[in-house]
Amino acid sequence: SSKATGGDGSGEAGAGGVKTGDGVTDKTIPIGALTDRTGVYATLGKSVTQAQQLYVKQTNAAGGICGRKLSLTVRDHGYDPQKAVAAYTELEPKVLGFAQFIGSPFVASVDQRIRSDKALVIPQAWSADLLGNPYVRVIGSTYDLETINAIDFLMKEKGLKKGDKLGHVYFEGDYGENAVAGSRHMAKKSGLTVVEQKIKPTDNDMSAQVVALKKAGVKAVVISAGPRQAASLVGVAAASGLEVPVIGNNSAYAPQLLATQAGPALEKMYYVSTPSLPIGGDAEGPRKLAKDYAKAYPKDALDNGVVAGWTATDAFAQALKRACKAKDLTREGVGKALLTMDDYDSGFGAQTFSDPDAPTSTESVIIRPDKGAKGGSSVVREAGTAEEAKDFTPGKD
Amino acid sequence: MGGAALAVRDLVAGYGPVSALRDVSIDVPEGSVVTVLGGNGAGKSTLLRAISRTLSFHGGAVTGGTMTLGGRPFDGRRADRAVAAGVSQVPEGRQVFARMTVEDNLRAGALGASGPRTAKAAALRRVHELFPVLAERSRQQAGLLSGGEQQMLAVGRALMASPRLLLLDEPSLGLAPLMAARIGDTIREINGQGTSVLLVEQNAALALRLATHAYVLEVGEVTLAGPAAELAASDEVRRRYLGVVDETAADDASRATEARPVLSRWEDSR
Amino acid sequence: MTTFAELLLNGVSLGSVYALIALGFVVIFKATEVVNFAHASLLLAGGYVTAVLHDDIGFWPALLVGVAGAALVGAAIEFLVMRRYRGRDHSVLAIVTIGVDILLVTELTRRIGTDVLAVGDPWGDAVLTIGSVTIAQTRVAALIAAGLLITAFLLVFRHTSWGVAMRAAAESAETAALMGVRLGRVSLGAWAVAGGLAAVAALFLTVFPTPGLERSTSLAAMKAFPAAILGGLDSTTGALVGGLTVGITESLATGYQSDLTFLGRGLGDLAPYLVMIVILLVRPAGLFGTKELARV
Amino acid sequence: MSDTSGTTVVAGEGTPPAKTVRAVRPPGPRLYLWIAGCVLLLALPFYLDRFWLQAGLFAMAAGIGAIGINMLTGSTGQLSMGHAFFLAVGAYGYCAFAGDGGDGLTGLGLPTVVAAVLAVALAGLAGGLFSPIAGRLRGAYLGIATLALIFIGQHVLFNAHDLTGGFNGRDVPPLNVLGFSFDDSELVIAAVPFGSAEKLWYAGLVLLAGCAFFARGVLRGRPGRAMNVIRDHRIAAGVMGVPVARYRAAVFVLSSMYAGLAGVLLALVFQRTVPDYFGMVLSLEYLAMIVIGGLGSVAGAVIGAAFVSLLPQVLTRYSDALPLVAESGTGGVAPGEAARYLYGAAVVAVVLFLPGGLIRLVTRRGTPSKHPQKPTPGTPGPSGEER
Amino acid sequence: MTAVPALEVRGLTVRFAGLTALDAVDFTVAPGTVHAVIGPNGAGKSTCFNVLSGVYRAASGSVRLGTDELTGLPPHSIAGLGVARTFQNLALPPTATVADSLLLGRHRLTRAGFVAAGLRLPSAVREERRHRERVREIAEFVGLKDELDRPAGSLPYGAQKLAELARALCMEPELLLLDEPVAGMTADERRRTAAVIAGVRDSLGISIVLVEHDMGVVMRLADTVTVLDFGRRIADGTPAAVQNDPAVVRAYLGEDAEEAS
Ligand SMILES: Nc1ncnc2c1ncn2[C@@H]1O[C@H](COP(=O)(O)OP(=O)(O)OP(=O)(O)O)[C@@H](O)[C@H]1O
Ligand SMILES: Nc1ncnc2c1ncn2[C@@H]1O[C@H](COP(=O)(O)OP(=O)(O)OP(=O)(O)O)[C@@H](O)[C@H]1O
Ligand SMILES: [Mg+2]
Ligand SMILES: [Mg+2]
Repeated sequence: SSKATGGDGSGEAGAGGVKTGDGVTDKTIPIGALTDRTGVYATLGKSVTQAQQLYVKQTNAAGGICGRKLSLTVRDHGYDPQKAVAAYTELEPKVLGFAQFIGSPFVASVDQRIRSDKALVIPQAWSADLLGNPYVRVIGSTYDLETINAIDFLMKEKGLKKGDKLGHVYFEGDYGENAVAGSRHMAKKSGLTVVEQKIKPTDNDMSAQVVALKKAGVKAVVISAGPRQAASLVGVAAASGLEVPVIGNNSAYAPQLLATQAGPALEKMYYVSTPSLPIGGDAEGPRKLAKDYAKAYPKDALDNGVVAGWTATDAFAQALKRACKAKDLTREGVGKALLTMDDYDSGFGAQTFSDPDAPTSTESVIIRPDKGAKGGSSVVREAGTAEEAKDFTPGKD
Repeated sequence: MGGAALAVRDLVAGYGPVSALRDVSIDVPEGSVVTVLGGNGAGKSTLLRAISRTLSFHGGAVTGGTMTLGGRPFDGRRADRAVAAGVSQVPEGRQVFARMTVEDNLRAGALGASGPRTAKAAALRRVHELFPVLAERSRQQAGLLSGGEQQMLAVGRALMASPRLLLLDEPSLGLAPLMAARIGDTIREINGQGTSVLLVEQNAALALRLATHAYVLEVGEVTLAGPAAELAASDEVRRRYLGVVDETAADDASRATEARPVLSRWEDSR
Repeated sequence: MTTFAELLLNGVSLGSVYALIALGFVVIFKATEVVNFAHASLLLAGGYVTAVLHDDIGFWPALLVGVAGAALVGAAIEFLVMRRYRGRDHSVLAIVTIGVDILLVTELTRRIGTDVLAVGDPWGDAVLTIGSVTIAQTRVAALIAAGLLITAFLLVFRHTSWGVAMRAAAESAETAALMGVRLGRVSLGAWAVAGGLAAVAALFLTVFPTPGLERSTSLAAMKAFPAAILGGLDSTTGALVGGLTVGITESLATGYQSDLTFLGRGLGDLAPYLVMIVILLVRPAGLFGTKELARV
Repeated sequence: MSDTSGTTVVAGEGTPPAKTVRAVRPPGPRLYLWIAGCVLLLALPFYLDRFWLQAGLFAMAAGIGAIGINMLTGSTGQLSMGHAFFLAVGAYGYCAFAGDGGDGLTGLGLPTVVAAVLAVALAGLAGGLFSPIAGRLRGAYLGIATLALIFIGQHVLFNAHDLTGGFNGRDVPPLNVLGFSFDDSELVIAAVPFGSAEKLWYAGLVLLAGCAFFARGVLRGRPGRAMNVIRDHRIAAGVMGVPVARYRAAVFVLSSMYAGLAGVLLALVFQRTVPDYFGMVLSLEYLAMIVIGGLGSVAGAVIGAAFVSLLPQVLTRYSDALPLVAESGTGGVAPGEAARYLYGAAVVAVVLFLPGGLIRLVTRRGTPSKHPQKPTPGTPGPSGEER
Repeated sequence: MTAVPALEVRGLTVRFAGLTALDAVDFTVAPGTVHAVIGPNGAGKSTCFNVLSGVYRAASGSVRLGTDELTGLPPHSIAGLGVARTFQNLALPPTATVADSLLLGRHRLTRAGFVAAGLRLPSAVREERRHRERVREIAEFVGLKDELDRPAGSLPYGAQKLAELARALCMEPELLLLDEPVAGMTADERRRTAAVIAGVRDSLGISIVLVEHDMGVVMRLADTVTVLDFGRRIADGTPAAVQNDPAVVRAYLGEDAEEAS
């Protein structure tokens, strides 16, 4: 039988005396990407995937890593658990690791297998539930931390104070519920009352929510939902006289919104808490990426998904480079190399990989929609970590 | 409105592998009543469906022969064309629109008619006159009518189109004797106004009384044809379609029972 | 109290949009007895055409073209797909519409990509203030449009032969053909009309309070299911009443979710279905639907 | 023999719900075909890699669920769009019964086989609770009413955190039959490492075969005849002595139990249950399965299940090689999109051009006219009455 | 031979919105006789059957079969008491084979449930075999033996009517309700069907209630006749007496009734 066990080549020394295995040959380093191009996270999936493809292209053009070319195999699961698990099953034996995996429930569903397969997975989901598996590494702060930092911003700069009511509109699911954990923590620490409004990704009209928040008398609102919901919320709030600052998580904003009716209101009262510098930033990294991406994909918008995709691939590549130095391109080798990365910065913010149980950063940047800026946003508060976030262990609220 | 002559020549039709009509030729002269007799499965309904172009709905098709209506070729392919040409049919088994009201059923009957509004109103009045119960029940769902009432509705509906050629498939099915006689009168009256009628009817006595010409169809072929009175006098037709006289019926019944295996009672063996 | 009034008004306005979507379902069901799962893609198609064109030719012409375009798509579905089916089973046709929906939604979302397209409507984010209660002008427009269209269809169905032909064709194709009904035309017409209605509904789904048309806009079509059913699948009045019921239920369940936490949060989507179940238990054919016949 | 195997994927025989009296066949080429098919199915785990085995297992689970929904929708004429709910009840029920509470979620820690049986029973119970509605409604109304189950299900799955684990779902304890564990602990047979997929493959085959066998018996026997007449003529059914509402409810329960079993098997394959899976799309897929395979037929359900659950996976796997696929960034068709187009087109094409379902390709029996020569007048016929 | 119970209908009244379909109707069917119910269209004959078989609820009145009260029972319970019927408009699933339709008639006499049928328990297999045998006998009796394997929908109308009759016989009824059994048949076929009905009465000794517009058949078969008009009983008696009743002639037969049959 073809499946009969024999030497599978793992751990053998290959070209340049580098230990290889897990699909890595003398010519290529295969990396997987489990994305969503046709489901609910298609917007994110497209940006992330294209950024990653761009990265791989550029890296290979510059000679590759460790004398080998990177090859990115993309599978679109359309946010369908069955397809996602199938795609993981298909790619896992062929790739060294995954630079992309969208949908934290799906990552969770193969959690056990990732532990035994030992392949590095970088999910494009920032839920604290993903922490704790040494092979699943979330890059940037998790939603709860992001939310804590956001509320910290509201309190420090937008007049939210102890005893106030804070509205929180959030998606059902990993993202929203993890974010709410952050505001609950903040409420406890800072004496706020959280007025929760749970919604579904299919809800596009936030009128009823605004009425409810108005009734509760909130002084500020956090939104952990999609860009549409944020735009609707801000638009309705502005129109119906609920004039309070609104802040969203990273995923709750897309520059495309500026062209819609809600544009002016967004510019006036909306802020976003994000783990990385916006792609429109002035620093060199963002500027170059923005230029290259716009050149490669002239039709597509620059959004934070591009940053996320780029950063993930870059972190993976850095780990590969270190593993190459240690002459071990196996999964274990990459895993070990990753743990040594405590000073990594892709140009979008510093990350520390040395603690496998923690997110690589606790910092958030606060940005605001800005029609004038490239990428549609500009920074209002530089990267920083709220006091309350420091004694907070993500996922252990 | 006036009638139209129908001439069917060498019609061949069937349902997939099942052949139902073989070389059937039939003439319905302008302004006449022609009846087709035949046992179950003889192909009478198939003939009418072939004329009204509804065979395809039963998985059947015409595979040969020609038809003319009023002298012009009548080989249009769709049922609505046939209706537009003035052919209207009372389908076998009533087929009222069960969930629509009686009123709407009648309106549906007038859909294919091209006449002015007033003509339709007049048609409706006539139908109501003919079948007062339809006026009484105009807001009732047709499916809730009694069997005979549905039959009246089916006939009334066909009359709404003021056709030139009326095809009737067992119009007296399930009607009380009095009402069957009234249908007979109606057919005569419509015909009197010029409409040609092709009548398929199990009540052969009634049919032969109404018709000028008659055909007997057996297993897909015309076996007898001629003036209605002549056929009514023939032994074959008398025995098979008109029924024997009452006195022998009882014998007949008892003879038949003797002839067939008697059904024993079911004794549950448990 | 004003909160309640505001939620109620909000529900009514939201419900009018659902009613428009439900009306599209109802038209196709009335004419063909098919539950149309492709309605979502018709919505998206209508909205897309309007959104893409408004910059160049202005809002009203764009809307007109959008309505026509969606009607064309609807007609094309009927002509290219539905008409080709030779069997009689309506549930099979419902499955076909699922396939069609997959095709169309994939194509449209590919075109829309990651964009959020504004439709350039004249109402903007203006609101109408009645006492202490505010309502978006777009929603007032939706309410008026839904009211007008539904009344219009009610009259058309009742007083023109088209309505009779449609119901006749739905009940029995053969007998309808015997009445001279042109079956192809009737169902083509129904699909085209449903398409046009979807485009109008899409307009109101993509204007203020929502930011614009984007790939998931079509998901709102799901809300029209309980609306159409609880009103009665073959009733235009039912579509209106059903739409409003769903809108109000959703709005109240959302607005008072803090008081209903024992049921879990996020009841807004579930509540209309619960109301629907209760209504169906009492009236198995919906509020205005034609009752099942029970005679032999 | 032909009756005992449910591996109808290779079945050469039609499964008319209505049994025709048939002479005993002499063992012919058909028998050898059967044997070859069975041997092939048994040998596959030695050759296929995990991806294909897993895909096959998904198909088997879908087959079980589809058989169940086909009994309900195809044979009894009761449309259900809420089947995903019962799959969820089965999957989560199994986890809750078998789980040991180690992950902080409610778990009774029962032996896994007992848990599986109880999960199936629980799904049946859930179906039974719905019977006031299942017994009263018909057609599209019932279909959309059952849609409510999906929304209720999703709501519970996301909110009853202690039981379901919320959005992230919960781990599925591996099946353990008399000490033999269907987990990833490796067992080597003929030099082939047997992981969970390989082991479950056989469990899946046995379950599917058993389910198909049972369903065939039901459909060809007394209950099947009663179900068909309920579909075709409800009032006549009552007059013939069939308690219509009770039967409808019973079939609903039975098909829920099939769905529950499918859910258990799916859970075992997934190794973790997540709520997103049990949504409306899944329900619609099950409907598509039976329509594509052939309404009312057991073999049709299995074939349809294989088609619907394998096609997207195959298309995704080979998406890069599909026609029309363009380079990323050119605005052309992405591989995933191409796969969706093909899937949608396949659904439309199969239904349009094979109105009786894929089963028609397999069976060559004469097609009885679908059209009543004399449709029952007055009372709406089969199509009118049931929708 | 267990005694067949008598059927007693007393004061039966059925109302639909704004319409009294049956108005205090009384009649008695003596055991083992053929009792005809005739009347104009819409007189309430089928409605009466619908009440007897449990499809409709009566507003008031009672229907007793022996000691059992039928009003208020659901259709399947009434079937369980041995009441079988045919339908004025065919109610035969068109795609099922004749054999299956007849076996369905055996539903009340068989036991196999889901589990027994699914697992093919020996009891179920045995039961199936026994009842198929009986179905064959009955098919032979009505003359459908050769059509058993055909889908019912492909049979000519007359044969389908016979199949319905056979299906009712398969229920081994004690009371058989026939709603226009010979409608749509030629004279020849009518005669044959009438013979079958007479054969049923003679060989099984069960009671038969017959609704029919064909006066020839009614006269031949009926022992007693009840005439309804607008839901009221207008006459009751022997066929000969009823046929000459002026009220019946006026309301139902018309002056030239002889010719019509
Ligand atoms: N839908 C069908 N599919 C297959 N065969 C059919 C179909 N309809 C009719 N037939 C066959 O065609 C032949 C002619 O049938 P048709 O209905 O025309 O007879 P008919 O003379 O109208 O009989 P009846 O007196 O019963 O109405 C019969 O043998 C019948 O079995
Ligand atoms: N479910 C119902 N709803 C409303 N009216 C009904 C219903 N069932 C019967 N009717 C009416 O009751 C009256 C009696 O109907 P029934 O069917 O008993 O007549 P019938 O004597 O059998 O007539 P036919 O000889 O025409 O079959 C009819 O006028 C009919 O329209
Ligand atoms: Mg006929
Ligand atoms: Mg009657």
